[in-house]
This record gives sequence, C-alpha cells and structure tokens, in this order.
Amino acid sequence: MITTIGFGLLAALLVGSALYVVRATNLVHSVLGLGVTLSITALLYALLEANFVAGVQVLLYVGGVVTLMIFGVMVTRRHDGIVVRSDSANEVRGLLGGGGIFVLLALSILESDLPSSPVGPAPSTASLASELLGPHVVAFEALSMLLLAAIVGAIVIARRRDFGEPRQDLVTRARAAREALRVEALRAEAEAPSPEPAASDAAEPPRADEALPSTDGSVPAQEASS
Amino acid sequence: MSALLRGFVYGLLVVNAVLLTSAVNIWFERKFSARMQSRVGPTRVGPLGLLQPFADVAKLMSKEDTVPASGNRVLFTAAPLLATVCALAAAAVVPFTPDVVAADLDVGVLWVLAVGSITTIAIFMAGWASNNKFALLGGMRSIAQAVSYEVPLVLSAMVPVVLSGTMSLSGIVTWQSEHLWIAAWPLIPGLPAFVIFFLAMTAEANRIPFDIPEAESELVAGVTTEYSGMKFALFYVGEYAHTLVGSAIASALFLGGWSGPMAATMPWLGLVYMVVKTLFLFFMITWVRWSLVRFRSDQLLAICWKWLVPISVGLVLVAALWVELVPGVH
Amino acid sequence: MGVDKPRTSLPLFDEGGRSYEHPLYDKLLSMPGLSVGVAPLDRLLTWGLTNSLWVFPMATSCCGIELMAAAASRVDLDRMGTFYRGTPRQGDVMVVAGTITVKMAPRVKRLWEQMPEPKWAIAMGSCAISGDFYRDLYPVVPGIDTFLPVDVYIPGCPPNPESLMAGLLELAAKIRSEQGKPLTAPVQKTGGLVATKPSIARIGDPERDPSLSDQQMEAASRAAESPVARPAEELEMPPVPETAPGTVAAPPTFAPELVELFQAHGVVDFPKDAPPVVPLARHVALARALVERGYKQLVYVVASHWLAGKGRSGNVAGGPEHHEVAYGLRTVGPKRGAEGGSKLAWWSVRVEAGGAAPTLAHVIAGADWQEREQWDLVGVRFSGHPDLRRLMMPDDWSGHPLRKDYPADAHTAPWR
Amino acid sequence: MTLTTCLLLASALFSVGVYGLLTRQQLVAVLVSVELMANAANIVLVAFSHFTASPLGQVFTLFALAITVAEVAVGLALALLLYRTHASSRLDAAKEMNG
Repeated sequence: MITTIGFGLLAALLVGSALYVVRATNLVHSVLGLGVTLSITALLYALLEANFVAGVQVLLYVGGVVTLMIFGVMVTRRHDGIVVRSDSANEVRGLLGGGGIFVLLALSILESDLPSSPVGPAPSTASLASELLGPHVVAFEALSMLLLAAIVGAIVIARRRDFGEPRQDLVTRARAAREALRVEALRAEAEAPSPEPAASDAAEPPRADEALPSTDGSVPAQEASS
Repeated sequence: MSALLRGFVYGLLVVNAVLLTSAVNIWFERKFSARMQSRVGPTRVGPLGLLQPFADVAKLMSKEDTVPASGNRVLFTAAPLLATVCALAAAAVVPFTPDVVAADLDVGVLWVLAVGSITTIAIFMAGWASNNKFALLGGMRSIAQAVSYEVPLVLSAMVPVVLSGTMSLSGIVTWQSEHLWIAAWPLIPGLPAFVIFFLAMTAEANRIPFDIPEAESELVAGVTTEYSGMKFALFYVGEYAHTLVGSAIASALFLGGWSGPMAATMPWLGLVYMVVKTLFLFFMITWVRWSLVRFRSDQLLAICWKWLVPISVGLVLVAALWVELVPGVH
Repeated sequence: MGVDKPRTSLPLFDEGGRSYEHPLYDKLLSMPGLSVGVAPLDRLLTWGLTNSLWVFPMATSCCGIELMAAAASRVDLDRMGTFYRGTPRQGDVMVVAGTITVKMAPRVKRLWEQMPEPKWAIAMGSCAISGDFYRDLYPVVPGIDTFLPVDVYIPGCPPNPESLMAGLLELAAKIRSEQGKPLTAPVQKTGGLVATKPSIARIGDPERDPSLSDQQMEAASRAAESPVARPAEELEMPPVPETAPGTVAAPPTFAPELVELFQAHGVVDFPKDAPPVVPLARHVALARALVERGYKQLVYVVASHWLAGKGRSGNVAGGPEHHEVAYGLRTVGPKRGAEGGSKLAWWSVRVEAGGAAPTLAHVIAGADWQEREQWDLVGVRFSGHPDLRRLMMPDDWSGHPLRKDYPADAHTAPWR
Repeated sequence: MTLTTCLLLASALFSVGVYGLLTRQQLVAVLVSVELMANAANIVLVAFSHFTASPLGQVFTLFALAITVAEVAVGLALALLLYRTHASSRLDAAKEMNG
C-alpha cells in the first residue's frame, strides 16, 4: 500500500519535474530541474530496492553531471547573460514526436505480458559486485578506457586556444565599439552648450600620423570611429 | 514501523545534538581564534561568553529578511535550507554507539558522499539566485573546488570500504573494533587515506585553507554576500554542522568511531569515544584554520589533481592488495 | 567666461526623523494576552541585539586604521560579540570612519540602504561628525548626519580604539533604552542625498542651538563673517621680471641631450625653475619623440588656470586667460647609479581660453586618467581624448573647482 | 507498482525527453533532454532488474551511468567550443562546415 502510494507520488513528481526541465525558459532553472528529476529517480531506485544504484545515481548524476552542466552554462555565458532564453521553436514537431513515441511505447507495453510482482528477492549489492567484476569485467575495463578517452578528448576540445580569428575578432570588435562610443559621447558633449565654449581651432587637432598607436598599441579614436 | 519511529526519534536527537554542538563550536572557535591572536574573545554574554552564538542567533532572528529584487526568490530561499539539510542528512548514518544510529544503511558511505555532493549545488544556487557578482564568483569557485575534491574524497573513503568489505558505516566501525583503527593498522593505505580524506573533507566544507568560495578579502562574503537574518544564520550554522558531521564521519571511517577499550561492555563509553574523536578532529580543523592562510585557486586545484588524486588511487590499490595478501582481514 | 553656477537642483531637507513604524508589531502588541509573551521575547531580542552588534565598516581614511586596531588584540571588540562583516547585508552598525566626500556620499547612502533593519549608524571621528577642517572644502560632506541618521558620535581625530568601544557600549545602552517601544526606523527616501536634521547644532550655521553660550555665539559669528578665502581676482602677484625672453642657454638642470630636441620642437626659452613652453602644434610630436628616446613613464600632467592679466611668472598686462598644462616624462630602464638613473623631461603648453590641448592618451596610455583629472578639476579641454569624463567629482557636478574664478565660498552641496 | 507502470513511467519520461530534444535549440538544453532520455532507459533497466530478481539490470545501469558522464563531458566541451567559435551556444550557429 505504502509502496503504491509512494510510487504514484514519485511518478507524478518525476513527470512533472521532467516537464519543467524541458519547458523552463531559463537554462539554469532547467539544469537545476534536471537535478531534482534525477534525485527523484534515485528515490525510485531506492523504492525498487536498488540502493547502490540510487547512491551512485545521486553521487554521479546529481553531484557530477548536474554540477558540470551548471558549470558549462556559466562558462559559456557572460556574466550578465546567464539568463538563457531557450526557445520552443518547433512546438508542434516536439509534441508530435514526443506524443507519438509515448503512444507507441505505451501500446506495446500494454500489449506485452509482464510480471506484476518480483519473481524473487532483490539482488544484493554483493551479487551486483560479483556480476560486475565477474562475467562483465571486460565491459567494465572497456568502460574505464572509454571514460579516459572521453576525459582526454574533452580536455583537448575545450583547451584548444588557437582558434585565432573569431576570438580576436570579438575582442577587436568590442574594443572598436567601445572607442566609438566614447568618441560619440565626446562629440555630443562638445556640441552641447557647455559653460565653456567648445573646442576651437586654436588647438591643433591631432594629425593623422600623430594618432597612430605607438607604444601601448591602443586603437586611436579616429580609426575606431570611422 | 518501529524502525521508522526509531529512526525518527534518533534523527531528531542527532539533528538537535549536531545543531547545538555546532553552536557551541562557534563559541569555541571564537575563543580559540582569540587565543591564537592574543585576544580574549567573547566575555560578556554568559560564563566565558558561552552564550555568544545564541545572542547572535537571537539578533539574526530579529533582522529584516532581504531578498535581492532582481534575484530568484525561490532558489534564494531554498539554498540555505538545502545546504543545512544536506549537512544534517549525512549525520543520519553516523554510528554514535553500536545502537545509536538513525539509519543503518548498507550503503552508508555512498549516502554520505552522495549527500555531500549536493551541498555544492546548494552553494551554487545561493550564488546564482543572489544575482550578485561576488556571490556568483563564489559559486563558480565552489563548483570547481567541489568537483575536484570529490574525487580524492571518494577514493580515500574507498580504503576503509575495501579493507572492511562493507559500505555500512557501522559495519566499518565494527570491523575496526575487531581489528585496529584503519588510520593505524594497515598503516600504509590507512594513515595517508585518513589525511587525504581529512583534507578533502575540509575542502568540501569550504574551510580555510580551502575557503576560496568565500574568500573575504576577494569576494566580500562569497556566496553569502546577499544573505541576511536567519538565512545567513542557516548558512553560518550549516557550515559548522557540515564540518562537524564530516569530522564524525572521518572518525567513524578511520579512527574507529565508538570502538575503544571497554566499549563493547559499556555502550555509553562508545558514545564518549565517538564524541571525543569527533571534537578532536573539529579542533584540528579549527587549529589549521587559524594557523594557515588561504590557497590560491590554481594551487588548490593543483594540489588536488597532481597530488591527492594519484596518491589516493594508489592507496585504493594498496588496500586491495592488502585484502588479497594478508590473511584474516575479512 | 562665465562663472559656473553651483548646482542647486538637489533634494531638500527632510525633517521627518523617525516616523516609520512596523505595522505588524503594533498589531501584535495590541492583541490581548500577547503582551505577556511579547515582553520576554522583546527582552530576549534586545539582549541579542546589544550583544551581537556586527559592524559594517565604512572606513575611508585614518579613522579606519583605528577601526582595524579595535578588532585586534589589546582592545578586541570580539569581547562584546562585535566583529566586522564585509557585506552590508550582515551588518547591524555602520561605522563611518573618515572623511566622506560628495562623490562618496551617495555610495555610503546606498550601502546604508542595503543594510537590513534594525540598523544603527556611528559617526567615528571629527570628519564623519562635522567634516572637521575639511568642512569648507568644496567636495567634503560636513558631517555624515546630513544624510544618515546617526545614533552615536565618537569624537577624536582619530578616536582611539577604546573610544570606539565606548561608543559601541553607548549604542547598546541606547538600544536597551528603546526596548519595549515600537520598532521605528527613519524615513527612507530614494534618489539623491536625503538629509536628516543635523543632531549637533553647528557653530556658524543658521540653525544655532539656543543652548550655546553667548561667548560661543560671538566667536562663531566672528568666524562666520570672516571670508573663507579671498576671491582670486584680489590676489596680488609680483610683476613680470624684465629679463627678456629668448635666452637660449638652458639651465644646467635641464638634460643637455634634450635641448636640441626641444629647440627643434619650437622651444625658445628654458627657464630655470619652470618647464619650457612648447607650442601646441608641436606638443604631440615632442611627446612621441621623447617616448622613442626612452622617456616612457608619464609622471604627471598638471594644469593650472590663469585669469586674464595673470601668468605663471606674475602679472601680465593684457595677457589672455589661459590654462597651462605641464607634463613630466621619465625614463624607465634597468640602469641605476651615477651613470644611469631615471631622467626627467618636462615641458608645458599654453592653452588659451576656449582652446584645447591635443591629448597624449594615444601616445602614452597613462595620460588617459591624468588628463581626465585635470579636465575635471581645472577645466582644461583635451581634444581627441577617448574618454573625457569626470573622474574625481560626481558625474552631475558642474564647473571645475580648481579654476581661479571658481567662487571660493561656493557651497555646492545641498546642505550648505 | 508493477513492471507495467514502471515501464509506462519510463516511456513518459522518454517522451518528455524527446519533446525537449525536438523543441530546444541551445546545446546545453539538448544535452539536458538527452539526459532525461538516458534516465528513462535506466529506469527500465532497474525495473526489470527488480522484477526479474537479477542483478544484470543494475549492472547495465551502472555502465549506462558511466557512459552518460562521458557523454556529458564531451558534450560540454563541444558547447564550450561552439561558444568560443560562434559566440553562441545555439545549434543553428553551427550550420556551416569549417574545413
């Protein structure tokens, strides 16, 4: 009885939080919602008497994957742009795809003849370990190789610094835009009526050759504004 | 049903004891730091200023509760709760005596580590929901630190698991009561694993010298920058509770927990042993905190990945070899 | 050349005082039977408040050192449960230690508003109390109680740590004396500096305290009558010496290897104790040439303002109003000792009223802020400057306070 | 709680993941949806393990968990790369081939 109620509650929470994850407009909310979904899944595992898997689920998924994803969201956003509006461009396509798959799966599940109660006692953690390191040790080792390769690959992909052009373009563009803004503000100020007369011809404006960058390599305002 | 009731009662006891001890520990730390700096520390409230944490809490209760207008109200409120609850949830599996344990899980070590890893998310939530650049920087640092130190923490906790052949904390303590403390007997995987676990646990609890997420000289108050009133008090007490529970787990994993002379016949003596060991570890953390300076961010990660992780991998291997080669371990 | 008008469009005084009351608190107190429970609770909270006053330090100058010393050994504010929190959210008492300038005041006000209620303010030291001898200076706030509701004043210049401790004890006594009364808080207004009524009657101010003695009043009014400073027009300067300009011989203090360079850039006169004047047209070229010779560090940009008929060497009949901007460049390098060492090159340019000096910001990056400062304070324009904004003064300030025609007694702050 | 309900729950989760996959444009959001789908698959495995009383399902769940971690690590590295090269983590941004 308690199991049934618990399962119903967990199922409702699970589907609800999953819907929140895919519907949230803010990416950080979405990722945190994923954390909640995965924690509830861990509770479901505990209900299915898979304590070890539940623990690993929390440790690996909630503590690792979600944390990593949050980190990913943070480093791919600038500080003020953390609120990522994720658009639902193809609502119809999504509904058709998701709904269709659900109908297909549900029909086939309901058609099948499945056991309604466990056929034996739940497998213990020890049996899990002997299974993992006995018949499946090759897969286990292959998996560790996969993890190693994935980590090395991730580092290689993320650490490559020689993209050169686009990144420098960004920096140069940002600098030029800033300079243009400043020059614009200066000009507006010079044109506005101020207590003192505006700059007259008495002072020689900097000539073009004087305005070239010399020691500091900064972009001269004249070039940036053009 | 009786197990549920028993767990409830023990849980209530443990939570209250941990919170009360955390409060007293705050007082202790203030007096201790004062001694380290030729000061006196709180003197005016209660004998020896013993009631100082309670005065602080009374004050924080009466403070206005502010939420940043552009922050995220739900996450901002949930973060301190989650942080404190995670710290206390880990206490559920700590065996204080052979009988006093709120929930004797067969995967107790896994539970502790899993719950501890959620604290990071709570801290990040606090930093992000504050919508404050210092808080956010603190949150990012916290994630970088926690993801790194999770690895040596888990690996060094595996040493007692491998040696005793169980993931239940009380099982590990029982094994130690039959053999010796893990930090002492298989000295080679035991003692270094204890040291690494201790360091990583200090890092997970964001204590000096690993407190870059709330480096006061750089980040105002880190993730707690926007927190006031009781929410800040929760963080404040939660940090101490985290440290305290971490000390308790370290002493159960490596220092034999409740085991000791005569503990088998007199269970209350086991409780005394456990409490003394836990408080000793807490004292060590405090001592380190007021003696050392903070690591830089890059030094912190370098220590973890270049030293602690390789060493702890080796320690797990040595522990496995020990189980394989030395008779009578299991 | 009109005199800049002191700004006047600023918020008025607010004499409201403490009038805000927490609505729920009164409602709770009025409920029958609750007062029995409320009184001990109130006592408990007051006990907590008075014994755990966390300080949010607003330290801007020398008082800040004493503030730090108060938390160190020997005095140890932690004895009474006080320690410093770096964030206003966790502070109970804002201790303003040091001179607050007009530009700083809005920031202080904002930090004060960020502190959660209940909160208190302590003015530590003469500057925070009244502005002290910076009081009549154009950028200084004459006491923080012009915009903060100060609870305790700690006199001294600076007060020693024991005084701060005494002040905190006073504050605790004040909190205790308010126990049981409805929680009140001063009216908070947004925008600008909202002044509260100064709680110390100021000698010489229009709002005098009737309790002052006659002698004090007399002394105060004498002080108020005497002008703060004489207007610049009255200043007498020695006449220009008759020595004819055009003496090419450079004084020995001038670097000999630079004489030729300076001459090539139109310098005709090397005065003994002043920088040679370079024509505006050659100014940037000279700076670039110097940079190429290793004079890479900009030591200073100093501008001065001269009214018509005045100049740097004295009264000049019929001379135009102008600015003179002096630059100093220094060599940087590993050479040290008698043979090497750092060498200085200096020169100045004359900028007539309404003119502008070409900026050096593109030649030497460090000129950017220095020129901003000179523009801000003295009012000399730099053409081509990338970011000619106010640096020292508030953004909405009008006029340049170091111009000679800036009224010496111009009270630019709203509370004057 | 029968195997049927567990499978229905898992398929519902899977469908939600598919929905997210088809509607989202941000790379990280797509990764999140894939996580949901993998999670649904894991639920199926654990449910079968429970109802057939065999540890095999749990073993494969552990494998799947580890593979997911690898996938997320690489996916996030790709997101970082995409952001660096295109100043956006939208998948539309990565349309063109770049040699």
